[in-house]
Amino acid sequence: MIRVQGTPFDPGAEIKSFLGRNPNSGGIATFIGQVRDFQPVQNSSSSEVTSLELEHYPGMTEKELERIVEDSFTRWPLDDALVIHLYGQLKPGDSIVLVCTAATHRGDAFASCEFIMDWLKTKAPFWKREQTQAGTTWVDARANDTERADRWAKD
Amino acid sequence: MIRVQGTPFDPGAEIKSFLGRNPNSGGIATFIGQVRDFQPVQNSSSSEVTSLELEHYPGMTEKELERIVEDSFTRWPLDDALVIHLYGQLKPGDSIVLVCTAATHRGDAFASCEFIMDWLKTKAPFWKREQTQAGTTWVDARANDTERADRWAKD
Amino acid sequence: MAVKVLYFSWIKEKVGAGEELLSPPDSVETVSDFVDWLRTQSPAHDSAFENLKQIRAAVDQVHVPLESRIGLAKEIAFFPPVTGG
Amino acid sequence: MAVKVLYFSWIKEKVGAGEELLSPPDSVETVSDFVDWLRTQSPAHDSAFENLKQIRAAVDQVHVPLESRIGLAKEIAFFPPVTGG
Repeated sequence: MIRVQGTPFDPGAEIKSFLGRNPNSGGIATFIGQVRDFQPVQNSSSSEVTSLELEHYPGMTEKELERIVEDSFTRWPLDDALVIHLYGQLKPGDSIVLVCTAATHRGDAFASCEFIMDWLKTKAPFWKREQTQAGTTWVDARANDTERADRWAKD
Repeated sequence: MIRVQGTPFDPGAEIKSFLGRNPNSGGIATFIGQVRDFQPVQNSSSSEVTSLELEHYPGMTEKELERIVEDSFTRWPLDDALVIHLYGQLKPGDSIVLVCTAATHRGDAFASCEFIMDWLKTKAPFWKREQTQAGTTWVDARANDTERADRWAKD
Repeated sequence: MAVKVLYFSWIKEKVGAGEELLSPPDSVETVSDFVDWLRTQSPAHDSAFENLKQIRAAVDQVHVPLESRIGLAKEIAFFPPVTGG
Repeated sequence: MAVKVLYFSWIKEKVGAGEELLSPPDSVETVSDFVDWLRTQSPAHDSAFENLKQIRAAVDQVHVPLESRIGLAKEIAFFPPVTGG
Protein backbone atom coordinates (compact mmCIF):
# COMPACT_ATOMS: atom_id res chain seq x y z
CA MET A 1 0.00 0.00 0.00
CA ILE A 2 1.17 3.51 -0.87
CA ARG A 3 0.27 6.76 0.85
CA VAL A 4 1.61 10.18 -0.13
CA GLN A 5 0.29 12.82 2.21
CA GLY A 6 0.73 16.38 3.40
CA THR A 7 -0.15 15.72 7.03
CA PRO A 8 2.17 14.07 9.60
CA PHE A 9 1.72 10.42 10.55
CA ASP A 10 2.62 8.36 13.62
CA PRO A 11 5.11 5.66 12.55
CA GLY A 12 4.49 3.63 15.74
CA ALA A 13 0.74 3.49 15.12
CA GLU A 14 1.26 2.67 11.43
CA ILE A 15 3.67 -0.17 12.26
CA LYS A 16 1.24 -1.49 14.87
CA SER A 17 -1.57 -1.72 12.34
CA PHE A 18 0.78 -3.20 9.72
CA LEU A 19 1.67 -5.96 12.23
CA GLY A 20 -2.04 -6.45 12.94
CA ARG A 21 -2.71 -6.96 9.23
CA ASN A 22 0.13 -9.50 8.96
CA PRO A 23 0.00 -11.78 12.00
CA ASN A 24 1.42 -14.73 10.02
CA SER A 25 4.55 -13.01 8.77
CA GLY A 26 7.57 -14.21 10.72
CA GLY A 27 9.66 -11.15 9.93
CA ILE A 28 8.76 -7.49 9.54
CA ALA A 29 11.41 -4.94 8.60
CA THR A 30 10.73 -1.24 8.79
CA PHE A 31 12.59 1.97 8.07
CA ILE A 32 11.75 5.47 9.25
CA GLY A 33 13.43 8.55 7.79
CA GLN A 34 13.36 11.64 9.98
CA VAL A 35 14.16 15.31 9.40
CA ARG A 36 17.49 16.05 11.07
CA ASP A 37 18.14 19.46 12.55
CA PHE A 38 21.64 19.48 11.11
CA GLN A 39 22.83 18.66 7.65
CA PRO A 40 26.05 16.66 7.26
CA VAL A 41 25.91 16.79 3.46
CA GLN A 42 29.06 18.42 2.10
CA ASN A 43 27.52 20.93 -0.26
CA SER A 44 24.96 22.18 2.22
CA SER A 45 25.03 25.07 4.63
CA SER A 46 26.23 24.19 8.10
CA SER A 47 23.57 26.40 9.64
CA GLU A 48 20.87 24.67 11.64
CA VAL A 49 17.91 23.56 9.60
CA THR A 50 14.77 25.19 10.96
CA SER A 51 12.37 23.64 8.48
CA LEU A 52 12.34 21.45 5.42
CA GLU A 53 10.03 21.65 2.44
CA LEU A 54 9.40 18.60 0.33
CA GLU A 55 8.11 19.34 -3.14
CA HIS A 56 6.76 16.40 -5.13
CA TYR A 57 5.19 15.55 -8.48
CA PRO A 58 1.56 14.66 -7.69
CA GLY A 59 0.42 11.66 -9.67
CA MET A 60 3.85 10.50 -10.72
CA THR A 61 4.97 10.10 -7.09
CA GLU A 62 2.23 7.58 -6.36
CA LYS A 63 2.83 5.73 -9.63
CA GLU A 64 6.57 5.56 -9.09
CA LEU A 65 6.18 4.27 -5.52
CA GLU A 66 3.70 1.65 -6.78
CA ARG A 67 6.21 0.57 -9.42
CA ILE A 68 8.98 0.24 -6.82
CA VAL A 69 6.77 -1.80 -4.48
CA GLU A 70 5.58 -4.04 -7.33
CA ASP A 71 9.19 -4.60 -8.32
CA SER A 72 10.05 -5.63 -4.75
CA PHE A 73 7.26 -8.25 -4.89
CA THR A 74 8.79 -9.75 -8.04
CA ARG A 75 12.21 -9.97 -6.36
CA TRP A 76 11.31 -11.38 -2.92
CA PRO A 77 8.49 -13.57 -1.55
CA LEU A 78 6.69 -10.85 0.40
CA ASP A 79 3.44 -10.99 2.32
CA ASP A 80 2.87 -7.24 2.37
CA ALA A 81 4.53 -3.86 1.95
CA LEU A 82 3.67 -0.31 2.99
CA VAL A 83 5.19 3.02 1.99
CA ILE A 84 4.09 6.33 3.53
CA HIS A 85 5.81 9.52 2.37
CA LEU A 86 5.15 13.08 3.45
CA TYR A 87 5.37 16.23 1.36
CA GLY A 88 5.08 19.90 2.25
CA GLN A 89 6.50 21.74 5.25
CA LEU A 90 8.31 19.54 7.81
CA LYS A 91 10.10 20.26 11.08
CA PRO A 92 13.20 18.57 12.57
CA GLY A 93 12.18 15.28 14.18
CA ASP A 94 9.20 14.79 11.83
CA SER A 95 9.02 11.42 10.11
CA ILE A 96 9.36 11.89 6.34
CA VAL A 97 9.06 8.32 5.18
CA LEU A 98 8.03 4.92 6.53
CA VAL A 99 8.64 1.64 4.73
CA CYS A 100 7.39 -1.69 6.13
CA THR A 101 7.84 -5.12 4.54
CA ALA A 102 6.51 -8.44 5.80
CA ALA A 103 7.84 -11.87 4.83
CA THR A 104 8.18 -15.39 6.17
CA HIS A 105 11.93 -15.02 6.56
CA ARG A 106 13.80 -12.00 7.85
CA GLY A 107 16.35 -11.90 5.01
CA ASP A 108 13.59 -11.18 2.50
CA ALA A 109 12.04 -8.53 4.77
CA PHE A 110 15.37 -6.72 5.30
CA ALA A 111 16.44 -6.86 1.65
CA SER A 112 13.11 -5.65 0.26
CA CYS A 113 12.84 -2.82 2.82
CA GLU A 114 16.32 -1.55 1.96
CA PHE A 115 15.66 -1.99 -1.77
CA ILE A 116 12.48 0.09 -1.56
CA MET A 117 14.33 2.85 0.32
CA ASP A 118 17.27 2.84 -2.11
CA TRP A 119 15.04 3.03 -5.15
CA LEU A 120 12.72 5.57 -3.54
CA LYS A 121 15.76 7.80 -2.89
CA THR A 122 16.73 7.81 -6.59
CA LYS A 123 13.35 7.39 -8.35
CA ALA A 124 10.50 8.90 -6.34
CA PRO A 125 9.99 12.50 -7.51
CA PHE A 126 10.58 14.46 -4.32
CA TRP A 127 12.84 17.48 -3.86
CA LYS A 128 13.98 18.81 -0.51
CA ARG A 129 14.49 22.48 0.27
CA GLU A 130 16.07 23.41 3.57
CA GLN A 131 15.32 26.56 5.46
CA THR A 132 18.20 27.76 7.63
CA GLN A 133 19.05 31.11 9.25
CA ALA A 134 20.97 31.83 6.04
CA GLY A 135 18.01 31.28 3.69
CA THR A 136 16.61 28.43 1.64
CA THR A 137 18.63 25.91 -0.36
CA TRP A 138 17.61 23.02 -2.56
CA VAL A 139 19.35 19.87 -1.32
CA ASP A 140 21.63 18.26 -3.90
CA ALA A 141 21.29 14.57 -4.70
CA ARG A 142 23.98 12.37 -3.14
CA ALA A 143 26.18 10.26 -5.42
CA ASN A 144 26.10 7.64 -2.66
CA ASP A 145 22.34 7.21 -3.13
CA THR A 146 22.84 6.37 -6.80
CA GLU A 147 25.55 3.86 -5.91
CA ARG A 148 23.31 2.22 -3.34
CA ALA A 149 20.43 1.97 -5.80
CA ASP A 150 22.74 0.54 -8.47
CA ARG A 151 23.58 -2.40 -6.18
CA TRP A 152 20.11 -3.77 -6.95
CA ALA A 153 20.49 -3.62 -10.75
CA LYS A 154 19.80 -6.97 -12.32
CA ASP A 155 22.56 -8.37 -14.52
CA MET B 1 19.29 -0.82 25.61
CA ILE B 2 18.42 -4.46 26.26
CA ARG B 3 15.21 -5.88 27.68
CA VAL B 4 14.50 -9.58 28.17
CA GLN B 5 11.01 -10.08 29.52
CA GLY B 6 8.27 -12.63 30.09
CA THR B 7 5.39 -10.28 29.34
CA PRO B 8 4.28 -9.18 25.86
CA PHE B 9 5.22 -5.77 24.51
CA ASP B 10 3.72 -3.43 21.92
CA PRO B 11 6.29 -2.96 19.12
CA GLY B 12 4.49 0.13 17.77
CA ALA B 13 4.63 1.88 21.15
CA GLU B 14 8.28 0.85 21.66
CA ILE B 15 9.27 2.18 18.22
CA LYS B 16 7.39 5.40 18.90
CA SER B 17 9.34 6.03 22.10
CA PHE B 18 12.60 5.00 20.40
CA LEU B 19 11.94 7.67 17.74
CA GLY B 20 11.11 10.16 20.49
CA ARG B 21 14.48 9.48 22.13
CA ASN B 22 16.34 9.93 18.82
CA PRO B 23 14.83 12.93 17.02
CA ASN B 24 18.17 13.77 15.36
CA SER B 25 18.78 10.40 13.76
CA GLY B 26 18.07 10.57 10.04
CA GLY B 27 17.48 6.85 9.68
CA ILE B 28 15.87 4.30 11.98
CA ALA B 29 15.73 0.64 11.00
CA THR B 30 13.65 -1.84 12.95
CA PHE B 31 12.89 -5.53 12.82
CA ILE B 32 10.02 -7.39 14.45
CA GLY B 33 9.95 -11.19 14.69
CA GLN B 34 6.51 -12.70 15.17
CA VAL B 35 5.28 -16.19 16.09
CA ARG B 36 3.90 -17.78 12.94
CA ASP B 37 0.99 -20.21 13.14
CA PHE B 38 2.64 -22.49 10.63
CA GLN B 39 6.18 -23.77 10.45
CA PRO B 40 7.87 -23.91 7.06
CA VAL B 41 11.09 -25.37 8.50
CA GLN B 42 11.84 -28.72 6.87
CA ASN B 43 12.43 -30.81 9.94
CA SER B 44 9.37 -29.60 11.80
CA SER B 45 5.85 -30.96 12.02
CA SER B 46 3.44 -29.55 9.47
CA SER B 47 0.69 -29.37 12.09
CA GLU B 48 -0.49 -25.93 13.09
CA VAL B 49 1.45 -24.39 15.92
CA THR B 50 -0.93 -23.58 18.77
CA SER B 51 1.69 -22.12 21.10
CA LEU B 52 5.40 -21.57 21.35
CA GLU B 53 7.58 -21.74 24.42
CA LEU B 54 10.84 -19.84 24.54
CA GLU B 55 13.31 -21.12 27.11
CA HIS B 56 16.32 -18.92 27.82
CA TYR B 57 19.42 -18.73 29.99
CA PRO B 58 18.75 -15.96 32.51
CA GLY B 59 21.82 -13.80 33.02
CA MET B 60 23.70 -15.01 29.97
CA THR B 61 20.91 -13.86 27.64
CA GLU B 62 21.21 -10.26 28.79
CA LYS B 63 25.03 -10.35 28.68
CA GLU B 64 25.09 -11.88 25.21
CA LEU B 65 22.62 -9.32 23.85
CA GLU B 66 24.72 -6.52 25.41
CA ARG B 67 27.83 -7.93 23.74
CA ILE B 68 26.09 -8.06 20.35
CA VAL B 69 24.83 -4.49 20.66
CA GLU B 70 28.25 -3.24 21.81
CA ASP B 71 29.82 -4.98 18.83
CA SER B 72 27.36 -3.23 16.49
CA PHE B 73 28.46 0.13 17.93
CA THR B 74 32.09 -0.65 17.12
CA ARG B 75 31.18 -1.54 13.52
CA TRP B 76 28.83 1.31 12.58
CA PRO B 77 28.40 4.93 13.70
CA LEU B 78 25.14 4.46 15.61
CA ASP B 79 23.18 6.92 17.70
CA ASP B 80 21.18 4.30 19.59
CA ALA B 81 20.06 0.67 19.60
CA LEU B 82 17.31 -1.25 21.34
CA VAL B 83 16.69 -4.99 21.65
CA ILE B 84 13.58 -6.43 23.32
CA HIS B 85 13.21 -10.22 23.45
CA LEU B 86 10.40 -12.24 25.02
CA TYR B 87 10.65 -15.59 26.75
CA GLY B 88 8.01 -17.96 28.09
CA GLN B 89 4.70 -18.96 26.52
CA LEU B 90 3.82 -17.18 23.27
CA LYS B 91 0.88 -17.37 20.87
CA PRO B 92 0.83 -17.05 17.07
CA GLY B 93 0.94 -13.35 16.16
CA ASP B 94 2.85 -12.38 19.31
CA SER B 95 5.98 -10.33 18.77
CA ILE B 96 9.03 -12.31 19.95
CA VAL B 97 11.76 -9.81 19.26
CA LEU B 98 12.18 -6.15 18.38
CA VAL B 99 15.44 -4.59 17.22
CA CYS B 100 15.74 -0.83 16.53
CA THR B 101 18.87 1.00 15.40
CA ALA B 102 19.28 4.74 14.83
CA ALA B 103 21.98 6.38 12.72
CA THR B 104 22.63 9.46 10.64
CA HIS B 105 22.57 7.45 7.41
CA ARG B 106 20.18 4.66 6.53
CA GLY B 107 22.87 2.23 5.34
CA ASP B 108 24.34 2.08 8.85
CA ALA B 109 20.89 1.66 10.42
CA PHE B 110 19.94 -1.20 8.06
CA ALA B 111 23.27 -3.03 8.35
CA SER B 112 23.44 -2.85 12.13
CA CYS B 113 19.81 -3.93 12.57
CA GLU B 114 20.34 -6.98 10.35
CA PHE B 115 23.68 -7.73 12.04
CA ILE B 116 22.07 -7.69 15.50
CA MET B 117 19.31 -10.04 14.31
CA ASP B 118 21.76 -12.41 12.61
CA TRP B 119 24.00 -12.62 15.64
CA LEU B 120 21.08 -12.83 18.04
CA LYS B 121 19.78 -15.82 16.05
CA THR B 122 23.05 -17.73 16.49
CA LYS B 123 24.35 -16.40 19.83
CA ALA B 124 21.54 -15.38 22.17
CA PRO B 125 20.69 -18.39 24.39
CA PHE B 126 17.04 -18.98 23.51
CA TRP B 127 15.42 -22.29 22.56
CA LYS B 128 12.01 -22.61 20.95
CA ARG B 129 9.59 -25.42 21.64
CA GLU B 130 6.48 -25.64 19.49
CA GLN B 131 3.18 -27.01 20.68
CA THR B 132 1.09 -28.54 17.90
CA GLN B 133 -1.86 -30.94 17.87
CA ALA B 134 0.75 -33.70 17.60
CA GLY B 135 2.66 -32.71 20.75
CA THR B 136 5.69 -30.58 21.58
CA THR B 137 8.91 -30.38 19.58
CA TRP B 138 12.13 -28.46 20.12
CA VAL B 139 12.82 -26.39 17.01
CA ASP B 140 16.10 -27.25 15.30
CA ALA B 141 18.58 -24.51 14.44
CA ARG B 142 18.67 -23.53 10.79
CA ALA B 143 21.93 -23.88 8.86
CA ASN B 144 20.88 -20.72 7.00
CA ASP B 145 21.05 -18.72 10.23
CA THR B 146 24.68 -19.71 10.72
CA GLU B 147 25.48 -18.76 7.14
CA ARG B 148 23.82 -15.38 7.57
CA ALA B 149 25.73 -14.71 10.80
CA ASP B 150 29.02 -15.77 9.16
CA ARG B 151 28.59 -13.00 6.57
CA TRP B 152 29.54 -10.51 9.29
CA ALA B 153 32.76 -12.28 10.31
CA LYS B 154 35.71 -9.92 10.17
CA ASP B 155 38.66 -11.01 8.05
CA MET C 1 0.23 19.33 -30.89
CA ALA C 2 0.01 20.88 -27.40
CA VAL C 3 1.81 19.18 -24.54
CA LYS C 4 1.68 19.97 -20.83
CA VAL C 5 5.15 20.81 -19.54
CA LEU C 6 5.91 20.66 -15.81
CA TYR C 7 8.94 22.01 -13.94
CA PHE C 8 10.03 21.17 -10.40
CA SER C 9 12.50 22.36 -7.76
CA TRP C 10 15.03 24.99 -8.88
CA ILE C 11 14.12 24.44 -12.53
CA LYS C 12 10.63 25.72 -11.74
CA GLU C 13 12.16 28.74 -9.97
CA LYS C 14 14.50 29.52 -12.87
CA VAL C 15 11.79 29.14 -15.50
CA GLY C 16 9.44 31.19 -13.33
CA ALA C 17 6.47 28.85 -13.78
CA GLY C 18 5.49 25.34 -12.69
CA GLU C 19 3.43 24.48 -15.72
CA GLU C 20 3.04 25.55 -19.35
CA LEU C 21 1.02 24.32 -22.30
CA LEU C 22 3.39 24.33 -25.27
CA SER C 23 3.24 23.32 -28.92
CA PRO C 24 6.70 22.44 -30.15
CA PRO C 25 7.33 22.24 -33.93
CA ASP C 26 7.24 18.85 -35.66
CA SER C 27 11.04 18.81 -35.83
CA VAL C 28 11.09 18.17 -32.05
CA GLU C 29 11.22 14.37 -31.83
CA THR C 30 13.15 13.58 -28.63
CA VAL C 31 13.19 14.97 -25.10
CA SER C 32 16.60 16.38 -25.90
CA ASP C 33 15.19 18.16 -28.98
CA PHE C 34 12.46 19.50 -26.73
CA VAL C 35 15.02 20.94 -24.30
CA ASP C 36 16.94 22.58 -27.17
CA TRP C 37 13.71 24.16 -28.42
CA LEU C 38 12.65 25.22 -24.89
CA ARG C 39 15.92 27.11 -24.45
CA THR C 40 14.98 29.33 -27.41
CA GLN C 41 11.71 30.36 -25.77
CA SER C 42 13.12 32.87 -23.23
CA PRO C 43 16.34 33.77 -21.39
CA ALA C 44 14.79 32.20 -18.26
CA HIS C 45 14.26 28.87 -20.05
CA ASP C 46 17.76 29.10 -21.49
CA SER C 47 19.26 29.61 -18.04
CA ALA C 48 17.20 26.83 -16.42
CA PHE C 49 18.45 24.24 -18.87
CA GLU C 50 22.06 25.35 -19.30
CA ASN C 51 23.50 22.40 -17.33
CA LEU C 52 22.02 19.27 -18.90
CA LYS C 53 23.79 17.02 -16.38
CA GLN C 54 21.41 18.34 -13.73
CA ILE C 55 18.25 17.73 -15.80
CA ARG C 56 16.07 14.66 -15.48
CA ALA C 57 12.87 14.07 -17.46
CA ALA C 58 9.65 12.10 -17.23
CA VAL C 59 7.28 11.53 -20.14
CA ASP C 60 3.70 10.82 -19.09
CA GLN C 61 4.98 10.30 -15.50
CA VAL C 62 7.63 7.72 -16.36
CA HIS C 63 11.37 8.44 -16.00
CA VAL C 64 13.06 8.55 -19.42
CA PRO C 65 16.56 9.30 -20.75
CA LEU C 66 16.90 12.57 -22.65
CA GLU C 67 17.38 10.65 -25.91
CA SER C 68 13.87 9.18 -25.68
CA ARG C 69 11.32 10.01 -28.34
CA ILE C 70 8.36 12.06 -27.18
CA GLY C 71 5.80 10.31 -29.40
CA LEU C 72 2.23 11.16 -28.42
CA ALA C 73 3.15 12.32 -24.92
CA LYS C 74 0.55 14.44 -23.13
CA GLU C 75 2.84 15.50 -20.26
CA ILE C 76 6.57 16.13 -20.06
CA ALA C 77 8.24 16.99 -16.76
CA PHE C 78 11.73 18.37 -16.08
CA PHE C 79 13.42 18.24 -12.69
CA PRO C 80 16.81 17.88 -11.01
CA PRO C 81 17.89 14.51 -9.52
CA VAL C 82 15.38 13.56 -6.83
CA THR C 83 16.12 13.95 -3.11
CA GLY C 84 13.21 12.35 -1.27
CA GLY C 85 13.16 9.98 1.69
CA MET D 1 36.21 -27.83 43.25
CA ALA D 2 32.42 -27.60 42.85
CA VAL D 3 31.03 -26.06 39.70
CA LYS D 4 27.43 -25.18 38.86
CA VAL D 5 26.32 -27.05 35.73
CA LEU D 6 23.27 -25.89 33.77
CA TYR D 7 21.36 -27.74 31.05
CA PHE D 8 18.86 -26.27 28.60
CA SER D 9 16.30 -27.41 26.02
CA TRP D 10 16.25 -31.13 25.23
CA ILE D 11 19.57 -31.67 27.04
CA LYS D 12 17.82 -30.62 30.25
CA GLU D 13 15.00 -33.06 29.48
CA LYS D 14 17.36 -35.94 28.74
CA VAL D 15 19.50 -35.31 31.83
CA GLY D 16 16.32 -34.93 33.90
CA ALA D 17 17.52 -31.80 35.69
CA GLY D 18 18.21 -28.16 34.86
CA GLU D 19 21.01 -27.62 37.31
CA GLU D 20 23.54 -29.64 39.29
CA LEU D 21 26.45 -28.82 41.56
CA LEU D 22 29.28 -31.14 40.54
CA SER D 23 32.91 -31.67 41.50
CA PRO D 24 34.81 -33.17 38.61
CA PRO D 25 38.22 -34.76 39.25
CA ASP D 26 41.39 -32.73 38.62
CA SER D 27 42.03 -34.65 35.41
CA VAL D 28 39.10 -32.72 33.83
CA GLU D 29 40.81 -29.75 32.20
CA THR D 30 38.69 -28.85 29.17
CA VAL D 31 34.97 -28.59 28.47
CA SER D 32 35.35 -31.69 26.34
CA ASP D 33 36.95 -33.57 29.26
CA PHE D 34 34.03 -32.39 31.37
CA VAL D 35 31.52 -33.86 28.89
CA ASP D 36 33.41 -37.19 28.84
CA TRP D 37 33.32 -37.31 32.62
CA LEU D 38 29.63 -36.26 32.75
CA ARG D 39 28.70 -39.19 30.51
CA THR D 40 30.04 -41.60 33.14
CA GLN D 41 27.73 -40.17 35.82
CA SER D 42 24.46 -41.84 34.68
CA PRO D 43 22.81 -43.42 31.63
CA ALA D 44 20.72 -40.23 31.31
CA HIS D 45 23.84 -38.05 31.12
CA ASP D 46 25.38 -40.51 28.68
CA SER D 47 22.33 -40.32 26.41
CA ALA D 48 22.08 -36.52 26.61
CA PHE D 49 25.64 -36.06 25.37
CA GLU D 50 25.87 -38.86 22.82
CA ASN D 51 25.82 -36.52 19.80
CA LEU D 52 28.55 -33.94 20.42
CA LYS D 53 27.70 -32.11 17.19
CA GLN D 54 24.49 -30.94 18.85
CA ILE D 55 26.19 -29.71 22.03
CA ARG D 56 27.18 -26.12 22.65
CA ALA D 57 28.77 -24.83 25.84
CA ALA D 58 29.19 -21.61 27.79
CA VAL D 59 31.69 -21.09 30.60
CA ASP D 60 30.71 -18.36 33.04
CA GLN D 61 28.05 -17.24 30.56
CA VAL D 62 30.38 -16.85 27.56
CA HIS D 63 30.18 -19.13 24.51
CA VAL D 64 33.27 -21.35 24.25
CA PRO D 65 34.44 -24.15 21.96
CA LEU D 66 34.49 -27.63 23.54
CA GLU D 67 38.32 -27.60 23.49
CA SER D 68 38.41 -24.63 25.89
CA ARG D 69 39.98 -25.05 29.30
CA ILE D 70 37.62 -24.75 32.23
CA GLY D 71 40.08 -22.98 34.53
CA LEU D 72 38.41 -21.48 37.59
CA ALA D 73 34.93 -21.51 36.07
CA LYS D 74 32.02 -21.17 38.49
CA GLU D 75 29.31 -22.04 35.98
CA ILE D 76 29.26 -24.31 32.93
CA ALA D 77 26.20 -24.55 30.70
CA PHE D 78 25.34 -27.08 28.01
CA PHE D 79 22.68 -26.54 25.35
CA PRO D 80 21.83 -27.29 21.73
CA PRO D 81 22.36 -24.64 19.01
CA VAL D 82 20.23 -21.61 19.89
CA THR D 83 16.92 -20.85 18.14
CA GLY D 84 15.77 -17.45 19.40
CA GLY D 85 14.42 -14.46 17.50
